[in-house]
Amino acid sequence: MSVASELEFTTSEVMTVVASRELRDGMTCFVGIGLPSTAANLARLHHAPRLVLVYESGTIGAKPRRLPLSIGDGELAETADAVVGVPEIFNYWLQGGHIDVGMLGAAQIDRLANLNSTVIGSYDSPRVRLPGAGGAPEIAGSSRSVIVVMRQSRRSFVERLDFVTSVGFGEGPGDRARLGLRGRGPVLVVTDLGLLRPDPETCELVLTHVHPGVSPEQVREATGWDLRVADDLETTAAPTAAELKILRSLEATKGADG
Amino acid sequence: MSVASELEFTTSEVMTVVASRELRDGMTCFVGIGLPSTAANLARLHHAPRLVLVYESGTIGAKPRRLPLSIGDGELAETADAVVGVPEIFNYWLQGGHIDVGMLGAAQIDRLANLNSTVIGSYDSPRVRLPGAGGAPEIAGSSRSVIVVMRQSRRSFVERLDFVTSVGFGEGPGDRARLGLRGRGPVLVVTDLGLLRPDPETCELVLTHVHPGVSPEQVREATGWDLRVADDLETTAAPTAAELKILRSLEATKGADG
Amino acid sequence: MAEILGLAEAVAELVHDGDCVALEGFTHLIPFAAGHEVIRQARRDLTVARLTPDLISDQLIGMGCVARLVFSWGGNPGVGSLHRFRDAVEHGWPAPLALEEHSHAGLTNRYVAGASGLPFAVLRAYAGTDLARLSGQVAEVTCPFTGERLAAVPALNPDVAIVHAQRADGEGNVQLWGISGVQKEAVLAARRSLVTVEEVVDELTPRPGALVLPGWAVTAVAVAPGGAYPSYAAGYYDRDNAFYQEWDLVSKARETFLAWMREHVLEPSAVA
Amino acid sequence: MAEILGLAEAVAELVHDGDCVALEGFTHLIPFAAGHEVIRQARRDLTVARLTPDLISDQLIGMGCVARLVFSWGGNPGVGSLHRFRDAVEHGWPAPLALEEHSHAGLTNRYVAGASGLPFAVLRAYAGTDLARLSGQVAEVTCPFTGERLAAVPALNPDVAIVHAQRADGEGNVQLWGISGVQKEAVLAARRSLVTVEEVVDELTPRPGALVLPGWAVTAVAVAPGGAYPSYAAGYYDRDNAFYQEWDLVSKARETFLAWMREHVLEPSAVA
Repeated sequence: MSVASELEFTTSEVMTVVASRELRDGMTCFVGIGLPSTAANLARLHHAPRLVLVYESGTIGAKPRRLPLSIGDGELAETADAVVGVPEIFNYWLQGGHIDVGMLGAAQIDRLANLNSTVIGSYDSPRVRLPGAGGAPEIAGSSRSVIVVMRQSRRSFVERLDFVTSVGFGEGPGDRARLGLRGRGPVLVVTDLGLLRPDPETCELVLTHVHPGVSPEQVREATGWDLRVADDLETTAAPTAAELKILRSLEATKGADG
Repeated sequence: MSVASELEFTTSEVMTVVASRELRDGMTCFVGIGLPSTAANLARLHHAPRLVLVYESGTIGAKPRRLPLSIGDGELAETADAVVGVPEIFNYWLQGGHIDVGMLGAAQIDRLANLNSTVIGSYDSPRVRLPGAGGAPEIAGSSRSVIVVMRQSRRSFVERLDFVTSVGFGEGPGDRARLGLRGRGPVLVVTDLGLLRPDPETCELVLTHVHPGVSPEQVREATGWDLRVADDLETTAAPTAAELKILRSLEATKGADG
Repeated sequence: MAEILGLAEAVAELVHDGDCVALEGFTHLIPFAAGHEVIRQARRDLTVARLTPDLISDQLIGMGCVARLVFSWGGNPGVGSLHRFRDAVEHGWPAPLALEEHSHAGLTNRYVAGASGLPFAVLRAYAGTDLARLSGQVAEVTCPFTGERLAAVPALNPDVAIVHAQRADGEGNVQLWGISGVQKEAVLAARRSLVTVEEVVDELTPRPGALVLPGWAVTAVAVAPGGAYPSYAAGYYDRDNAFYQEWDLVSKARETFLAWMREHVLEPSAVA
Repeated sequence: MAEILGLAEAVAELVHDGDCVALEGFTHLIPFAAGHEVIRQARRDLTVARLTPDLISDQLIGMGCVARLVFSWGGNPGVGSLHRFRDAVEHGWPAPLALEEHSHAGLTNRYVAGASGLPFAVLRAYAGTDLARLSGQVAEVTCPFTGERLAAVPALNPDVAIVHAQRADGEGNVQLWGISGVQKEAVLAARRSLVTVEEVVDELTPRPGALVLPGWAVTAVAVAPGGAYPSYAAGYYDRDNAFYQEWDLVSKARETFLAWMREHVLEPSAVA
């Protein structure tokens, strides 16, 4: 296997690979479409063959041979252990507490890992109307843990969300319990620049890792608040040749017909 | 076809036949086991080929070729249009308002057609512990109309129930609405002696028909309250040869293996 | 027993101006043919309910049929924005669009309550989000046993539900398999229902994963082969992913959108 | 992934004295073999939850395993009374039996709430009946939108759920078809679950009407061929209706009951 740092990879690839490493064998993962789905399938093919992929379309244990374009591609139903209705997937499987990790993206995140995927600007006359909540609020609420994956910039990592679609840590420690949210919330934010984790005491996101070649100043620069950097800041292991090979062959199948 | 009155039949047969006549083609009928199931299948085979039989086991549109012994015989599932779970049958199909008529039996009935199928005697130290509610309370509450079928005696037609398992007209006019029960309640009580229907104003059960050879005095004698008799008391048409023939061949199949 | 009608006739009979119309199908079995017929018949002032308003909703909105959208995720799945939806929300074109916005779980449970004959449903949701504050559509209830506070959403009982399924028999019994979304709930919650199907067959042979909606619980069935295209009908045809990507371009500008609708929906005979 | 265990081992590991044990199976797929193993292991002080306590419950009660019964209909379906159940309630033999009594809809929705991670469920039920007054198990809630008053029942989350199914694969994925009752809800609501199956197969080929419980949502699977007898397992064997009728005689007197249990359950090797 080549030494990782000698390989070339895109920022999207490093995000996907790093996110996939957090998914361990035997976990149940509630998968959104796009990068989370790619990361989950990479994990399944690379190091977690028994990772259970649950899509909100009702497919439980999907093992797609090609990357789906939507969360409801036929490929997911055909390869799933079980296909259930949408009421069941949300009520029994997610709210019922059977999901280990939910992966979410968003348009904006704040320092307490709350997420906005609804509007940029005011709700009543938005500058950008985004798709909206989908399954995110309950994935954020009821999964045992949450991983957020999104590109980092001052526009997306903001001091104050334009709209709170999904709760990370609310207004701070104790808020999740007060709100009746049963999962422990975001444990990790994966960006194109590095990794952020909540401080165990304040819940504030702290930069714990930078990706190879990225400086902490660059990350602070791309953050809309005064980002804390961990004392023992580390560098993420770059994608390996094996990870990139699987990822690229997966990407090549995206949305392809059977 | 023979003249009905020339035929011999049992009290059980006349109850079943008369009950079956109330079930009309295209209706949806929530069927309990025993006599209601026999009556519903007789109706289906005699005059209502599109009568929809719904059993609480989750079989919708069952068309059994032999009489089931339980509400969950394999025969019911094999011949049904759809088999659904018990939560769905009660929540979507019964509570959701899709049942035209529910047929119920009971150990006791009072003059307002409330039913007891729980205990004889006191609840805490009963003389007879009966099976209990099953689906009856919600069948009584949510079916558009209810037909009660039971043998008539002073022990079963009582001034005061030992326990209210299912509501007919509660304590009188307006009570069903007050209690939030959406169906219109019992429209008919079929006994081995005759037919009783609720008075439109008082909701009290009134004897409207006697079976052939039964006198109104006999029925009053078999009733634990001062039973009102309709001014225009009629006699039910006796079972026809065709009805009896189908009924008897049905009964011969009861609980038989496939 | 469901009536088996022509699609135009069924829409004319069942869908009226001002109705609340649920169009369901979660990525799979989206009722495009029926939606196009609604557009051709120029229905106005509709409240459209749909978990995932996507291309069919974009088309209905852009053609001015929709006054209010009840939804939980409005995008072009895997591609990006819905441009006609955004244009209506951001610029009021062709008409202002009122929004009644939920999470998937919230809107799903509104249908479940509707199908269950209950006035509301209870779920763990909305707490701490701005979604709870958008409308009178979310309230709080307290568990009478534990004292816990939970979210309540009101039942949704559409005037009419429109869904697409693989097939029906002559009695209007409908068989549907694969990803089934909230279609059963939408049909059972609605006052009237229209199911379009790929075909009517003599007998519905049992199939793995299939659910059956009895004909007596459906108002009308209309045959519409290819009626879910460009989404898919498992066992009949695949999703046309290229179409979804192409729609991004077609729908970006009002003019190209209108031209496309004219050519492909309003005057379909012109394109065979 | 579910562990695949021997039946005796599975019951020893999963069912403890004092547990709340849901035994489900609505006429079909009743877990008799597992219930007999509970009797052989002489579990005591159990709370047994079961919509339709029938012969297996009669046996558990008569053998003194059960302190409390959570149920909605206790009879011998199509035959009559459950004599051991009645003897316990009417005469306290072999021990007093506490009852927690519901309607089917009420108890079903207690499982649904349990499976849904909610503390309670809402339904139209109980109003006007004496069932509402029996225990603290029914309360009233008011719809925050319409003001209507409805019944609430508390979630039921058993310590362990035991169900029987047709088959499983080597990963413990369970496939079950035919009348499915509340088995899925009981398993998902419970802290632990045991599924007995007719057989373990290499691959679960899809079947019409089958549901699959993923192995990771089940604690243990045990092979118990004929494990639902004298109830039935669709595709494997029919219900032994004669046995149900015969049970009426066997169970009427304490002595004949005990003799039968000794011969057929406690010392099963004696009868091959």
